[in-house]
Amino acid sequence: MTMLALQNVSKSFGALTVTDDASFEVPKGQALGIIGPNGAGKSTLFNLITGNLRADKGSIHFEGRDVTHVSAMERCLTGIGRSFQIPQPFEKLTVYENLLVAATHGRNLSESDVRDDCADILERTELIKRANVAAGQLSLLERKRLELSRAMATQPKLLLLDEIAGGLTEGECQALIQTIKEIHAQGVTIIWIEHVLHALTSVVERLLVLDFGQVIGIGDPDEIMSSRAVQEIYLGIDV
Amino acid sequence: MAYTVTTQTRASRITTALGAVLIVVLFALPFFAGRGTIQDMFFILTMLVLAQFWNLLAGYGGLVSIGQQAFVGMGAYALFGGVILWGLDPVPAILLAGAAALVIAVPTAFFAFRLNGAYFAIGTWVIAEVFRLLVAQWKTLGGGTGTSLPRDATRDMWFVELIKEALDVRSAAARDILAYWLALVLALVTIGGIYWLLRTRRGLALAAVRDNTEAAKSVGVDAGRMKWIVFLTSAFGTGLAGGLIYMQKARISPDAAFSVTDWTAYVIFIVVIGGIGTIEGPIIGVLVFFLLQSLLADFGSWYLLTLGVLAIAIMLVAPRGLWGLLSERTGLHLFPIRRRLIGGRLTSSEE
Amino acid sequence: MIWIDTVIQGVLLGGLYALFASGLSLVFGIMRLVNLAHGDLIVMGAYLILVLVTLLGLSPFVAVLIAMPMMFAVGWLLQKFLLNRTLGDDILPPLLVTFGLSIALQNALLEGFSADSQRLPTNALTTASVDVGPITLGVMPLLTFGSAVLVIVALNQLFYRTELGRAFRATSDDATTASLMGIKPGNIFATATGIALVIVTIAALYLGLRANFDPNIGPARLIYAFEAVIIGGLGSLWGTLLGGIIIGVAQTVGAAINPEWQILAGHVAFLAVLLIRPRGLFPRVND
Amino acid sequence: MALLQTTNLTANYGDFQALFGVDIALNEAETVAIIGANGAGKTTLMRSIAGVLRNTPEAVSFDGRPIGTTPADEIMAQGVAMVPEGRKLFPSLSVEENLLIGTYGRKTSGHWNLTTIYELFPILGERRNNPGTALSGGQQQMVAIGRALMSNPRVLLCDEISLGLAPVVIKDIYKAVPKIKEAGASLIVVEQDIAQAMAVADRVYCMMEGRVTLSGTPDSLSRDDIHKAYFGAGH
Repeated sequence: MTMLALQNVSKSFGALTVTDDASFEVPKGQALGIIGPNGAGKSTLFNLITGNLRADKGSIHFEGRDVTHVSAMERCLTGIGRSFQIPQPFEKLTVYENLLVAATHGRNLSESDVRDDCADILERTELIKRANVAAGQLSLLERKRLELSRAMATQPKLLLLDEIAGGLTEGECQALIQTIKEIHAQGVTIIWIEHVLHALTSVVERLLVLDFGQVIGIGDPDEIMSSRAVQEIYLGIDV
Repeated sequence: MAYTVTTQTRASRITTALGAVLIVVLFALPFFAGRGTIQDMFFILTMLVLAQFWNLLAGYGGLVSIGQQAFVGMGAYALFGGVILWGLDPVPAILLAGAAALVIAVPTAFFAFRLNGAYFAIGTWVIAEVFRLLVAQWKTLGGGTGTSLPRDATRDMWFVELIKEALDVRSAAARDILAYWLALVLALVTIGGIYWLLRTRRGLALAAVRDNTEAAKSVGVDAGRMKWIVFLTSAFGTGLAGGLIYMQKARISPDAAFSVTDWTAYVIFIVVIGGIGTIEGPIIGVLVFFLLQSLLADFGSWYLLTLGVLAIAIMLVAPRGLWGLLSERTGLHLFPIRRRLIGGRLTSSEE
Repeated sequence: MIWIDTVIQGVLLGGLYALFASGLSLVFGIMRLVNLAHGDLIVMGAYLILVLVTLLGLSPFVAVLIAMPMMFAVGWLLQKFLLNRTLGDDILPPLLVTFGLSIALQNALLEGFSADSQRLPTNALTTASVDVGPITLGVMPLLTFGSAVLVIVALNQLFYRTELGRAFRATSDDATTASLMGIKPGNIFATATGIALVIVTIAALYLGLRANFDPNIGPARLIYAFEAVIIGGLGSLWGTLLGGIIIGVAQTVGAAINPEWQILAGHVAFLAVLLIRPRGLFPRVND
Repeated sequence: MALLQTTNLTANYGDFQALFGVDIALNEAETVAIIGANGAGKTTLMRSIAGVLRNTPEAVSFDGRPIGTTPADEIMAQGVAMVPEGRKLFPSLSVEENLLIGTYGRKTSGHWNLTTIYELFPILGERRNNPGTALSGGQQQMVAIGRALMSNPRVLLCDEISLGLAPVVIKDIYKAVPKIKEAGASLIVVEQDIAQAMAVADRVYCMMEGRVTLSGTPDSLSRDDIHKAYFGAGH
């Protein structure tokens, strides 16, 4: 069953086309990685899927329903959860309250209904000891974990992760990969943008390459990584 | 072990206890205080209500309005209209004042929400001016020169006779005491209501929208609806306060009831000086404001000049206001809204 | 015929409102700052001219030339040492600081000049009128309108023909990148506010010549200016002139129907535009 | 004494440390490349040198003077110009105005002026009156380079000038680098595109996670070394 389908989606800012006729599908339960150089339009593609931006052309279907013109808030309620590339915690709220907002509003439940769920997520993402600390005081790793936790608190069917491993040490990165693997193992569909390639390839089943807003390739991670297009994009072209 | 959530702190338990004592003292005040004190307290309490609602709007909702005088004025005029035209008793007419403010808040929001940030601020001001000019056309209520509450309406007001007998005072003093008690109830309900709102999941959403609107939308918060809720709530409360203030004054004119200085500038200064975005801030602010007014009352415009300069200085030096400075140093919160998760794997951790 | 006369008077009145608004528009266009003390600064300008006229026995038209550099300095210092400190993502500090400034300024003027209304001395020229066909036009309104057009032409020249204008636009686009070009954004902002106050001084001249003024009339001028800016579209100077004209015509037409409706009609015109075109008539593309 | 150097340079965004004691040097008439993956701290390094981020006075020195706390506009006036990441053209300015604004803080006669910039990038001459943002990515990059050159800088900082450009366009842009060197500027070129950077540089620094992990001349570094310094061990 198809979880998410993009058909000929385009988005421009003035003269600059940042998403150019993108089409692809993500089956339910799959983890898809998205790679591409800086400025390739990866985050824009995410914003189009989550509804933080609206597509100029094309359509986006989620679980068979056309969500092209649905707001970010409603898409969250239908089961699309996201993390932001630059962590965007609610700084004055505590870690627990950050999750509470997501859990109560993202699922329309009362605080007491979701208390144990939130605590459970915080245990899994190893933030439980920091539950009562204001999010503004967290370290980078903790902020990344909070991004992940908050997205999880909406109980998404589709989880979008935007460069969640960037800027972490190798050990921190491994711990985070483990957490993401566990979430994936529970059947959550994942789309993950990442520059830390070994983190990405250790989780995803399929890889999509984006350049100039266009889908250059999509398929088996090993094949994609050894393709000439990716070699050129990542290691440069010979003059 | 299961998790539980609490918002209480030791300070808040002490506050609750002291607050209960304070409330009893305040209710009992007319039994031992003079008429001047009662009038001062009425002024402090009504300004506190206006300040709490502006703070809800700007400090929590991010909606910086300079048009709160629209709701004070409309509320006041609705009360006068209800009393003069329909023969209502002034006391229940206060509810009419709130309702009228709520009614005009809908078109106001419809226009003002089309403007962002600073333009929203002046937009609300323009709309308040429109209401002032429209009300000035209302000839049965005195047009531009205004009118007074009919003598028999104020004389026969609910509870006045009761208070006269119980406290053995003249009817003018009894009306002041009645107004004071109503203001006290309004202030307590306002503070309690706002505190309650902030502790619900809507209050949490409000804080989330204030911290980061985009992220809030992405976790399912309806940011647009939060704006409406906050705007309408604060219009309703401001209208009630407006009705009450003019019930006590018993005389109204469009220029006074829609005064930007009296009903918005003062209120903004109170909140900024005390500390925006907290319940404690306006309480501190209104006390400082009253103190300054008493000290500088004889110096005319120097008083407002000082207030303006003080507000500028606070905004630049201590943008979280006096209460912000204090709570930053001491970690003190009299009205804690922060939920703390306890139990489970947190049992061993320090409180 | 009377209606044509009314409309023309309204257009000319619009020139005055455009003068009130140009400074506001300039400052907003460059640094996204809405100065709530703008109206009070106009009134302050009028008092400054009055003081110069009284002390030095000058004609208001000469006094304004002395007042202009003084007001430039006031604007420059105000921006550099006070308002620059409030710029940022949070809209509260600039709003509250300029609102505090507005109240402080009003009351400082009250303290200095009392609440009595004042007027700049007029002479034969300023009370004269000319006949254009069947319509009689006051010299003063014509001068006002001409000055408004001149101010806008001059501002456009400054913006699009000079190095300073380039720096204004570049800083407005992206202050950090502008600093990589050797531009000091803080000084650019100070200069912009200085220029805005020069325009304010011109507006003050006509304010004081055409009608009485007192320390409390600033906020109403701010509102007219604000309405003109919003109607015209943020950042468009010609749009601001048109916005001023729309307010002016609405007011004179309103007043012709019922004198009490003058101000109200202007506000209603503003709300109508807001309803139909919330971004104004000539919105800037990249806002 | 190097023309420009950083000494134990650190940088933080809030509590996030982006640079950990970075030491790099640029000599007169030299071109230095700084390579590394996204998030390695390259752009932070450039912003620190250009004065957008403040440091301790001695963390950055230019021509023997400490400039670590000097504001960006004064550093530019001393002769350090930057081509910022993402081009950052001014949308309200035409192509020619974008170039002219490059001289605002430093008017030094030298090789570069409107005429020579239009010789370097002829397409800009043709489109001089267009808004800068109406150009293609490659042309915008040319404007950004031209804008920085207009002040005849002694040091030119180029931050990811190949970013988001097609290979053929990148080649075009890089053709200008030797001419810029010839006209007398020293360059620091920040690149993700290793091949490009190696081709023009006299020396290379590789950065990872806020630290310099490798440096040397292009010939002395094997592709394997770079691969390791770039992605970290283990991949």
